[in-house]
Amino acid sequence: MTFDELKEYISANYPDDMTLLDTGRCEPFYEVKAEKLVAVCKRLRDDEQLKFDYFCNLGGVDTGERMEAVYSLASYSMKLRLDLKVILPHENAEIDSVQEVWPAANWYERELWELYGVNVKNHNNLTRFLLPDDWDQGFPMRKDWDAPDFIRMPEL
Amino acid sequence: MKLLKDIKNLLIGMRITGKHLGRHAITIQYPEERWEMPERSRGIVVLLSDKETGDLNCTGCLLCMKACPSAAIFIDAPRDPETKKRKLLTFTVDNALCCFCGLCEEACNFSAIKMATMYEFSEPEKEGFLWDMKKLQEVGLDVDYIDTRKKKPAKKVPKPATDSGTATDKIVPDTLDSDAKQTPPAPEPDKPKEDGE
Amino acid sequence: MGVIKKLPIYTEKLPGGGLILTSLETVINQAQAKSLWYLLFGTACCAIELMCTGASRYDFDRLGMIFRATPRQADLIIAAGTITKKMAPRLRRLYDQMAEPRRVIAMGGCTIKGGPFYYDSYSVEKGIDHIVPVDMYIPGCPPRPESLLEGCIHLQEKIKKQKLSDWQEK
Amino acid sequence: MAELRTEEFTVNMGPHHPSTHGVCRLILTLSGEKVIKIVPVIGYLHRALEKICENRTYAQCIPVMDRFEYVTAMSCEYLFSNAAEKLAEIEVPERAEYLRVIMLELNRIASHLIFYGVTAMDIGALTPFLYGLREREGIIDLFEMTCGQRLTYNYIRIGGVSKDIPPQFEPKCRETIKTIREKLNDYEGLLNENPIWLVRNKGIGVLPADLGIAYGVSGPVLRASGVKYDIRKDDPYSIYDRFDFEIPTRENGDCYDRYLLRLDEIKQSLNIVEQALDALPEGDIKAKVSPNFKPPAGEVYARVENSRGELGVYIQSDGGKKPLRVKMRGGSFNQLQVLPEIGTDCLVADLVAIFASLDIILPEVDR
Repeated sequence: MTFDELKEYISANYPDDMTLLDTGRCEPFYEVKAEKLVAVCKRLRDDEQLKFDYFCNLGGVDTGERMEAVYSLASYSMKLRLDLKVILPHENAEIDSVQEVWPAANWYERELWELYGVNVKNHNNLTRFLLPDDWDQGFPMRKDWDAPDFIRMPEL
Repeated sequence: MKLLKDIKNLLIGMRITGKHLGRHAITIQYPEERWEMPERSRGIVVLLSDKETGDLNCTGCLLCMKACPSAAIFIDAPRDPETKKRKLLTFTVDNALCCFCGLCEEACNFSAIKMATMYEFSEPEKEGFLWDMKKLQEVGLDVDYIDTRKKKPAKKVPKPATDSGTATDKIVPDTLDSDAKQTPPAPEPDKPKEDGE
Repeated sequence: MGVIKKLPIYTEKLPGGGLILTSLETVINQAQAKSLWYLLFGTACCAIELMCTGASRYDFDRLGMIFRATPRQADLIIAAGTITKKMAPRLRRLYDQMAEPRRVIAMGGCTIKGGPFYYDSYSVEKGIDHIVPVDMYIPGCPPRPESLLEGCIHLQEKIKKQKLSDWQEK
Repeated sequence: MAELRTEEFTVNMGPHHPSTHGVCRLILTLSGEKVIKIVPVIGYLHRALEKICENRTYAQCIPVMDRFEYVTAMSCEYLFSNAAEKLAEIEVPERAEYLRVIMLELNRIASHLIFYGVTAMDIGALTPFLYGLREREGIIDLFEMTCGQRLTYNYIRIGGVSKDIPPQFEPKCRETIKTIREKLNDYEGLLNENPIWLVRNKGIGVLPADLGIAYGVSGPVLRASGVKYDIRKDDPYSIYDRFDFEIPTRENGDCYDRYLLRLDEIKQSLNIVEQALDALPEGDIKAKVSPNFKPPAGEVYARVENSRGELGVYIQSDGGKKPLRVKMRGGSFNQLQVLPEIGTDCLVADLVAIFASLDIILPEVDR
């Protein structure tokens, strides 16, 4: 299945759940509403035509005004690639855990919580793991984050 | 049976070891014997001087400072308000911050900065890695390099008697102008903090 | 006998043998300098170069340096790689577990001042000298094996010059 | 006889432990010699590379990417360049692509040689370590000759490569390939049928294919469990579709299979390098990329197959000269996640073998 076929297939089968974003190059990026995320993911995984059983990546993005969570999926058997994007508010962002769909998402979601402060609901072990245990300086990957011993690169 | 098999395996292992028995060792006896460094090898950053006059090739155009990914180069070269030329006052490289990527060398248009093949610079004190212009020039004195900047003045300046000091000055403005377009006011970098503590 | 020739030694032949006299300081310093057993403490990129230095081409053993996996048998920590804020207390603890005389080599830019992670990094310790006292700094990112060897030889020279009276003051 | 009751106790393995390949900490709950629970604690090498990349220009990101996965730094450079090229839609010259493939494959071999040496050293054999690193030096010499550094190359750039190979590269490269081919027999002779090696590795740490898939494991670890998935074939990048090579797979998914699979991969990579050297065209090595490289706003997720599985990067650009967000993904991150699943109910000594055979490298996990 080529990407164009994938786009057609998704627009035919998932018309309400996923909206195509034009920002992705080469590969399609779709926006998914936060409340529908787990259901859509489950459908994508179990779809006989798609079989997105490979959870590649989850990255949080802080654009300054809003938070985004970008899920990169692939399929081992069908050789497909797809990216989903969930747009969240900047403060008090909450997202559902997709752990039950892909167990691999566990650590990626912990990281999302730890570095961006996005609360992941229904996560079995939302604890600190990248930063020191006694870290109390907030969520460092946010754009507006600052700390006394944090030295920014001088603007040259 | 198992014992025989084990002995056989041991012999296979010993055969491989035995093959190396009479061979010459590949170890380099470091302080006496040195690895011949390839020409492109990236060691410490040095400033190059003109082969004839002994002046620094650097014109203070700040390109290397902008290219450096770890901000290890600090240059103070304010623009003269009358002649619009830059005057190089300080050129400091912090070798503790340098990540030896070679981007400064590639950014330089004047054959002024180079990653020399030298690598032996251990120091008992942390402060020893902040190298000023004098030290950088001193280390770079015997570094061999291909001077790429003489081509332009040869076309522009017909006089063969021009010493290279003025020759470099002549090519400064046109390259600098293109640089200045991107950052209209002369960039006056805040001196970065010298120490992390 | 090459080593003995370099020592400040007084030798005299006596019937039935010989007598060698030298200062205690020289003997102790030589012993310390020539058997620096280092702790395998590699955290990042420099660890690969440390491994290369230990392997066949550069061969650390020539300097009397053998790797040890436990701090209790080591005389030297080669801090090879970035030390983050989370790792820093562990480095201190390892240092505390070593027996005197103990020494530290800071290998690579990260351990000197943070290296490429000095700016914009929220989790890298900017230099290990405020965690443990450092005897020798080796610049590079990562340093070549030769740089590391040179740093170790430099450290050996430093050890050979030390005075016993300095140790008492400590 | 009264039944002996053993008290469970907790042991801390790492963060400084020679067999954790860096700075991983495993909190083990033991019952006697048996591991009944593993909790990996990571973050001891969390250097905030992603934050650093956000404050560097695209060209300056490449030296930072070198430090992301330093054992195969070429892959990281390629990955980032590839992602940036996709964003800006840059066409890379033919010769540059061939040079990139040569470097990527040589680096894969170098990485597998490190695996060979270090794994054997963890299990207690020191000779393979010396052998593996000796042959690796030959490859490192090639890199140094080409780009000037031994580990952090900064060679593959956006739009091509930074320098052309020197004239003596090709003969030296062929010679190195020949040497490694010869020495591979030695490697296999030393370990493949070694009884100690077999006892320590065969049937240890079996990763079933469905578990691997659930945890998103990729690369040699997954292929050793029988899943034929390699991004070089299944989602071809660069010019990999032009070369004739096979994707080796194994069935059992234990430590021994993972080890054998990596040796097979070295052979395949050697073939690719040879084919690329034979077909190396003349021409430019770098597309025209302005020094103020500014890709249009957009986002891309690029991925390559490196020696530890899928290496991915997600770049979001807002049209400026610095990326808005760079998210790196390393294969080891998922491999370490699966370790508690396959490592429980084995002996502590076996855990060392499992950890080594997964070939986890910590900067990829912590970033």
